[in-house]
Amino acid sequence: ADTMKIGISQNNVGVDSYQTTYEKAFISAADANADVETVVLDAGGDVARQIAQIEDLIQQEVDAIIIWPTNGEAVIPAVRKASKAGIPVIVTNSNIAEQGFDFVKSFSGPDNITQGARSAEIMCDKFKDMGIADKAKIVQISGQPGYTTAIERAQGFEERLPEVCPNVTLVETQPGDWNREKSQKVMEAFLVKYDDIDGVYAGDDNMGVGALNAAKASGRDGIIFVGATNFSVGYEAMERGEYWGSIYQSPVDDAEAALQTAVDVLAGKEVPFLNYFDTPKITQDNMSNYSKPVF
Amino acid sequence: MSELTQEKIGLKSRRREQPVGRFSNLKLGEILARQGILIAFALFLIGFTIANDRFLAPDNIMGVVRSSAILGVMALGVTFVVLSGNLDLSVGSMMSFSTIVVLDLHDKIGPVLAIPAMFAMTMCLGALIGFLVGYLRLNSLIVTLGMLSAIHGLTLTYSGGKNMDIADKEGTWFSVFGQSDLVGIPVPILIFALLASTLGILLAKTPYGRKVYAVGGNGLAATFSGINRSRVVFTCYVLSSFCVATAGLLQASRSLGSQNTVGQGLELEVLAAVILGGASLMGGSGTIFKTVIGVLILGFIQNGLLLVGLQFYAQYIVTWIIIILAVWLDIAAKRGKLWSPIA
Amino acid sequence: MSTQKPALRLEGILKTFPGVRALDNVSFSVIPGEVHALMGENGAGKSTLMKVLGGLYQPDDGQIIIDEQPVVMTSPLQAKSKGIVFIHQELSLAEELTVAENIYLGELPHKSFGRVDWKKLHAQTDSILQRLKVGFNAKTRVGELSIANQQMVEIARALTVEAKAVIFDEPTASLTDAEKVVLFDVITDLKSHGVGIIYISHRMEEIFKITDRISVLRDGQYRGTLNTAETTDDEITQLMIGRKLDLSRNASHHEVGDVALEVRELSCGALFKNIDFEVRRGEVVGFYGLVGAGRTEIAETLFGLREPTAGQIYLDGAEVTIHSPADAIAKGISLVPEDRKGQGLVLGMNCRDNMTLPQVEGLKFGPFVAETDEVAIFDKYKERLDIRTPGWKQTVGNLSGGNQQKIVIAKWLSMHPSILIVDEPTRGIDVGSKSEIHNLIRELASQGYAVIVISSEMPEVLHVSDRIIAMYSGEIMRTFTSDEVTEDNLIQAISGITSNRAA
Amino acid sequence: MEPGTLSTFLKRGAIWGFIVFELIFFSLAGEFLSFSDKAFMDLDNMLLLFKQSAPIGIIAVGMTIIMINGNIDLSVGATYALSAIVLLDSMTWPMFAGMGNAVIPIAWGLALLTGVVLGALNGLIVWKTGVDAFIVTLGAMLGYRGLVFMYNGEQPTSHLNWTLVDFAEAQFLGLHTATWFLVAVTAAVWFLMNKTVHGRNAYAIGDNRAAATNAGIRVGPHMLINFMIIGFLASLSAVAFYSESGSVNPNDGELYELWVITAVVLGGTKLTGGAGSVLSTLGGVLAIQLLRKGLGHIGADTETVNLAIGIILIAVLLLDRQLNIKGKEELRV
Ligand SMILES: Nc1ncnc2c1ncn2[C@@H]1O[C@H](COP(=O)(O)OP(=O)(O)OP(=O)(O)O)[C@@H](O)[C@H]1O
Ligand SMILES: Nc1ncnc2c1ncn2[C@@H]1O[C@H](COP(=O)(O)OP(=O)(O)OP(=O)(O)O)[C@@H](O)[C@H]1O
Ligand SMILES: [Mg+2]
Ligand SMILES: [Mg+2]
Repeated sequence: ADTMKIGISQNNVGVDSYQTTYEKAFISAADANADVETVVLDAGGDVARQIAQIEDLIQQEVDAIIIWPTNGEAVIPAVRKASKAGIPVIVTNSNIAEQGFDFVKSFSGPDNITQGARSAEIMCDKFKDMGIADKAKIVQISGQPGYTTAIERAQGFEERLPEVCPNVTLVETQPGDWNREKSQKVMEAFLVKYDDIDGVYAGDDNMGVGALNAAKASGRDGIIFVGATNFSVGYEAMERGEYWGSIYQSPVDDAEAALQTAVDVLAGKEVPFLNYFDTPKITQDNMSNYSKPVF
Repeated sequence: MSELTQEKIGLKSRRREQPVGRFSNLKLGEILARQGILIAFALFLIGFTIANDRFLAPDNIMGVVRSSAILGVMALGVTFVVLSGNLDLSVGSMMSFSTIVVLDLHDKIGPVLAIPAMFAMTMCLGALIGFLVGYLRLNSLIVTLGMLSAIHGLTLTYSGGKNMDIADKEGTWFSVFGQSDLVGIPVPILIFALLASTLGILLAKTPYGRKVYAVGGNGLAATFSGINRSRVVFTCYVLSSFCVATAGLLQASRSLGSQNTVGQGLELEVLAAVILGGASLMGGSGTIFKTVIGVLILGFIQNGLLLVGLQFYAQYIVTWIIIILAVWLDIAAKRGKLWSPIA
Repeated sequence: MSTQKPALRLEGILKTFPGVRALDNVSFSVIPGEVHALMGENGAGKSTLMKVLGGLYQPDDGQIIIDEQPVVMTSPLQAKSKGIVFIHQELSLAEELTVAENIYLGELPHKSFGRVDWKKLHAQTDSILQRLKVGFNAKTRVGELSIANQQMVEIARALTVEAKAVIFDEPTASLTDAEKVVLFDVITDLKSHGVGIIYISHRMEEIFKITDRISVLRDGQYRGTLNTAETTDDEITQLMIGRKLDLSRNASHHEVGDVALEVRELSCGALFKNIDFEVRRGEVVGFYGLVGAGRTEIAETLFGLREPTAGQIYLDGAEVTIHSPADAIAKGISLVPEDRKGQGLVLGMNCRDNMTLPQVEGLKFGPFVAETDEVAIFDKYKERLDIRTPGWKQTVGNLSGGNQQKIVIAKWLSMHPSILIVDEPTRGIDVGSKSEIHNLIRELASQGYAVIVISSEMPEVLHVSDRIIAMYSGEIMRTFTSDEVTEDNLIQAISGITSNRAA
Repeated sequence: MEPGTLSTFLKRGAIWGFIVFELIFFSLAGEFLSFSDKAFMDLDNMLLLFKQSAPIGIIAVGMTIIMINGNIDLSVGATYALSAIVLLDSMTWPMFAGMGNAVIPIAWGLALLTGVVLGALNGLIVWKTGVDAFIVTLGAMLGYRGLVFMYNGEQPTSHLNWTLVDFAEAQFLGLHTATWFLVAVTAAVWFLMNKTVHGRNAYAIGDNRAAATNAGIRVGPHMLINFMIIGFLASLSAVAFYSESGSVNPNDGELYELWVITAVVLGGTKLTGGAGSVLSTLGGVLAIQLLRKGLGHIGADTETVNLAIGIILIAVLLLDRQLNIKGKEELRV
C-alpha cells in the first residue's frame, strides 16, 4: 500500500513525563508500522503555535492529522481548515468542543471527568473503611490552571464526591501546576493552616507525591493520598504503603490508540466517534494486577 | 615597579581649614531610611501575622525558609551575574538538568561520585555561558534564553523524557542534604546560610567582589583599571552554575526523584528575588544580604497568601501589588520623596 | 554697567545634599549684554548654582527673579521657556541621534501629525554649524564625533533660541584653541544681541579675555563680585582659595636618568604611524597636537588597549609586548585616561573604591581587601589633591566634575608607576589644584618617574614638559626641548606646516 | 536620523542574512529529510509564514518602541490574554444582544481599550513611582494574569463567530488578514519612530535620559504613551489572532514576552535603549518563526527543537558579532 503520512501536533511535550512517554510511544508505534510515516510536532502549550502547526501540516499535504488540543475550542477553525482540505482529523487525549465535532473523525483518549469521579470513589471507599466518612476533611491540589485535563479532573472529583460521601468536606483547593515541588510547598502551607487533614486529592501522582513528601517531612501520619495518572513514583509510594491509590492510565495505550484510530480512518474502517480507553482505579489493594508505570 | 615609596615623593600636605559643619556625618535616621526594603518586609510580615496567627509560628517560619532555600541558593549566584551587568535566564533549566543528572548517576555510580560528577557537568554549562558572554561578549539575555531552551533539550535527551527517581529511597544517605536536621535546623537552611555568608563575604570583602562591582558599574573603566572584564564575567557565570548545582543537589535530595521540569520558570522568580532585593539590572549595585531579603520576601508572600487562603488568582494580584510597593518604598526611602522626579 | 536692570537674579539660594551644603545663601545676577564669570574651586558650587537656575535642582531656600518677577523653576523645560539656555559641564547628548536632532532636542520643528520637519531642521542646523565653522554636518551621528566636536554640538544649542541668558559651564574644558576662538566669537555675538552670559571656567586667560564681571564662590558661599577690567589673577585667586598661589615652575633641576620607555616605528593602522620617541627617568615629555592627532591612541597602545600593527616598545631597554592594561600595570605603566566618566570612573561606586581599583588585588589582608590601607591611601590623596567630598563613602557620581578628575589622578598616582601617562590631566580642574597637579608631575619626575603628558592646553605643556613632541595627523612632526620651544613654532608644527621631523 | 544609511543597514543585515541562510538550509534539508513533496520555499508556505508571525510580530513591534525608549514590558503576554477574553466575552454580553455582527467592531474596540488601559497603568506606575519598568511589568505579568484567571476561573473563554472567523481567514491580495495587520502596524510604527517628534524623542530618552530631561523633554508622558502603544498592540495582536481562533485559555500568551524580547534583540535593538529599528525586529520575528517552521518541516523531535533553537539563537549573535568586528584598530576592551 501507499505509505500514510500522518502528522501530530501535541500539547506540550517537555512539560511532564506522561507527554514525553506518549511522544516516544507514538514514534515507536509509527516506526513499527511500515506503512506509516509521521511528522511529530510539539505546540509547547501555545495555541498560536499549534494552529500554525496544523496549517503547516495542511500545507505539507499529510494524509491525516492527529491533534492533542491546547485549547478544545481555539483549534476548531484550524481543524475546519483541515477538514475543508479533505484531511481527516483525529483528536487525542482531551477532546475538542462540540462545535468542532463536525470537522473531526474521531476522538481517542481517556475520560478525564470519569477519572476525577473515580478518584473521588477511591477516596470515599477508603474513608468508609476507616470509618471516618462522616467527618473527614480533605484538600485538593489541582493541575496547572487553564489545562483541560486539570479542569476536568477537578470537576469530575468535585461532582462525584458529594454523591458518594456527602459528609466529607473539601476544605481548600490550590493548584500545584503538575509540579512536585510546587505541590510540596502548597501542602506545607496546608499543614500549617489545618490541623486536621484526612485526605489529599492530587491531579496527578507527581503532585500527590510532592504532597506526601511534605506530610512526611512534618511528621503528619494517617493522611490518605489519592492521585490520578499513576506515575512510577506514585506506584512506588503505594508499594511502600504511604500512598493509597490513583488512576491507572498509560500514555503508551493513549498514543497507540490515537495512531491506530488514524490508520483505521485512512483505511476506510468505521471507527466510533468517542473512542475512550479505560483508565481503571489502582489502590494498594489491587496494585499487584498492574505493572509499574514506565514513566 | 618603581622602588619609590610614597613617602619619598614627599607628599607635603597643604594645610587648609576645613569649613566647620559643611560636611556633617550621615545620620542614623538616614541610614535606616535607606533600608526601605527591610521596612517593607517588616510591614507585610505584620500584615500577614494579623491575618493568620500561624504565620509567625516557628514551624512555619522554618518551613518557609527551608523551601525558599533552593530558590535562595540560585539567587545568590544570579546576584553575581546581575551585579556584573548581565542576566541569567538559564538557571531554572540548568537546575532541572543537575537534579536529573544527580538522580540518574546516584543509582549508576553511587552518590559519592554522582555529586562531583553532577557539579562538574553543571559547571561546564556555566563555563560555556561564561565564555560566550564574558569572552565573546554576546548579549547575555539571548545567550541565556538560548541556553534555557538548549539545556531543556539536553535534559530531555538525557532522561528520555522520563521522571528520574532513586530506586532505594529509604536506604540512601543521599537524603541528608534535603531532608535532615542539624542542631535542630534543617540542612538546606544551613547550606543556604553557609553559602550566603561565604558569597556575601566574597562579594563585600575581597578584591574579586570589588571587581564584580566595577565591571558591572562601568565595564570600560574596569578595563582601564587593569581588570580582566572577560574573566570576571566568566567566573560570575561559573559561580552561578555552582549555585545552581547546589540547588539541584538540594532539590534531588529533598524529593529523591524529579520531573524534567522541576526548575522550569524559576529563572524569573530568582530574578524577581534579586531585583526585589534592590539589585540594579544595569549592574554594579546590590548585595547578597539584600538578595537574601528578596528571597525571603518572595517566600513569605507565597506562604502567607496560601495561609490566608486566597484564590490563586488573588495571590497573583496581591503579589503584583506587594512587589511594586516593596520596591517603591525602597527607592522612595532612598530618594527621600514618595513620587518620582521623572518629568 | 551695574546700573542696568539685571536680566535675572538669584537671591539667598540655599542647597544641601546629604552630608553636603553645596550652596549657602548665594546671590548672583546677570545684566543683559554682559559676560559674567562664575569662579571658584572644584566643588565650590558653581554647577549646582546653575542647575538651580536651570530648573534641575530645587533650592531649599532663596528665590530666582527674572524680569523682576519671582519664578519657581521646576523643570528644565520651564527654564527654557524663560529664555535660559544651559550648556552643561558634562556632555548631555544622545549619541545615537544626529547632530541636528541633538541641537534641537526637545524642540524639533514639526509639521502636521507631529511629523518632524527634516528640511527645516537641517537647514537651521546647517546655518548654525556654519557660524561655528565646524567640520561635520547636520546629519552626522553624534556618537561618531570626537569629544571636542560633541562639545561644539552642545554649544550650538545656545544659538537655537531667543535666549535671555546663556550658561556655559566649562565649555572649553575639552576644546582646542581653534574651537575656542569660534566659541568666543559666538559669545561676543550673543552679547551684542543683549544676551546675558554666565561663563564658568578655570582658565584665567579666558576669563580676562571675554568676561566683564567675575563672581566668586568659595565652599558654597558667595565671596564677592569684581569688575574684570579692574582686577588681577592674584585678587581672584585670593578670593577663591583664600591665599596667594605660587605659579612659578618648580625649578627642580634634577638629573635625567636612563631611558625608561623607548618606542620605535610604532604604528597602528591609520591611527598613527612610525612613532619614534623615548622617555627617560626623571623626564616629562609633553605631547601636543590637535584633536584627532592620535596622541590618545598612542597612549592606549602603550597601555595594552590597542594592538600595534608594527613597531617595537622597549621598557628599560628590553623589548616587550603589552597584552592588556593588567599587563601594562604589572610592567609599571599607568594611564590617566582622557574620558573620566567613560573610562576613568565607576560612577556608582564610592570614592575610595574607585581610587584603589587598579591595585585592589595588591591591598590584601589575608584573602580580604585591606580596607584600612585603602582608607589610608584615600586620605593621603584627598589631602594632597584637596579632594572635596564628605568622606570616602560618597558616590563618585555625586562629586563635582573637578573633584572626579582628581580621584582619577589619585587612582593612578597611588600605583607608584615607573611610567606615568596622563591624558588631559587637568581638564576641569581649578587653578589651585591645577598648579598642585603640575607641581606633582614635576616632583614625580624628579623622583625618577618617566612621565608623558598629553594635553591640548599649550600653557600646560609648556609649563610641565622637559621636551615636547608635536603631532599632526598621526605622525610626529617635531620634538622640541624646553629651551627651543616657542608658542609660534609649536603651533606651526601641530598644523603640519613644518615637516622637519625629529629623529 | 534619516534611517537607512549603508553602514547601519550592513550592521543590521545579520538577521536578514540569517533568514536567507535558514531558507536555503531548510529547502535543502527538506529535500532529504522530509517526506513532504511540497518544497519549503513554496509561495503559500511563505505567505503562511507571515501570517503565523503576526501574533508575536505585532507585539514585538510594540516592544521595539518600549526598548528604544529604554524600558521593557514583561506583561504583554498577560495583556494579550486579557484583551482576548474581553474580545470574545463581550460579544456575548446581554447589552449587545440582538446586534448581530455589529457587535464585532464594538468587541474589537473594547479589547483594544483593555490593552490601552493596562498599558497606561504600567506607564503611570513607571512614571509616577520611578520603579524600574522591569519590576513594574514583572509584577504586572503576574497581576494581569491574575485578572485573566479571575475573569473566568480556569475555564477557557470562548465565542466562535463564524463571520469573524471567515474575515480572519480571508486573504486579500494573497496576504492573510493577520498579515495585513502586521504590515500596517509595522508601517505605522516605522513612521512614528522615524518621522515624528514623539519617535525621535523616544530615541533620545532611551539613549540618554538625563540629556533628554535637560533638553526639556518630558520623559514621563513619552513613556506613558509608549506603554499605551504596546498595550494597544498587544491587544491588537489578540484581536487579530482570536478573531480566528475564537477561544482563549487563561494561560495563553505565557512566555510571549520572552520570545518577543528575543525577536527584538535579535533584530539588533539595544536592551539599554536608544537604538533599534522596527524593520529589523520584523526580521527577528521572521527568523524565529522560520526556524520553528523549518524544524517542523524536517521532522525534528521536541528535544532537538529545543536544542536547535537554543544553539541557533546563540549562533545568530556570533554571526552578528563577526559582521560588526571593526578590525585591528578596535580598542581591546
Ligand atoms: N547630586 C549630588 N549629591 C550629593 N552631592 C552633590 C551632588 N551634586 C553636587 N554635590 C556636591 O556639591 C558640591 C558642589 O558641587 P558642584 O558640582 O556645584 O561644584 P563645581 O563648583 O561645579 O565644581 P567643578 O569646578 O569641579 O565643576 C560638591 O561638594 C559636590 O560634591
Ligand atoms: N577625523 C576625525 N573625525 C572625528 N573624530 C575623530 C577624528 N579623528 C579622531 N577622532 C576621534 O577624536 C577623539 C580624539 O582623537 P585622538 O584621540 O585621535 O586625538 P588626540 O590627539 O588624543 O586628541 P585629544 O586628546 O585632544 O582628543 C577620538 O575619540 C577619535 O576617535
Ligand atoms: Mg561644575
Ligand atoms: Mg586625546
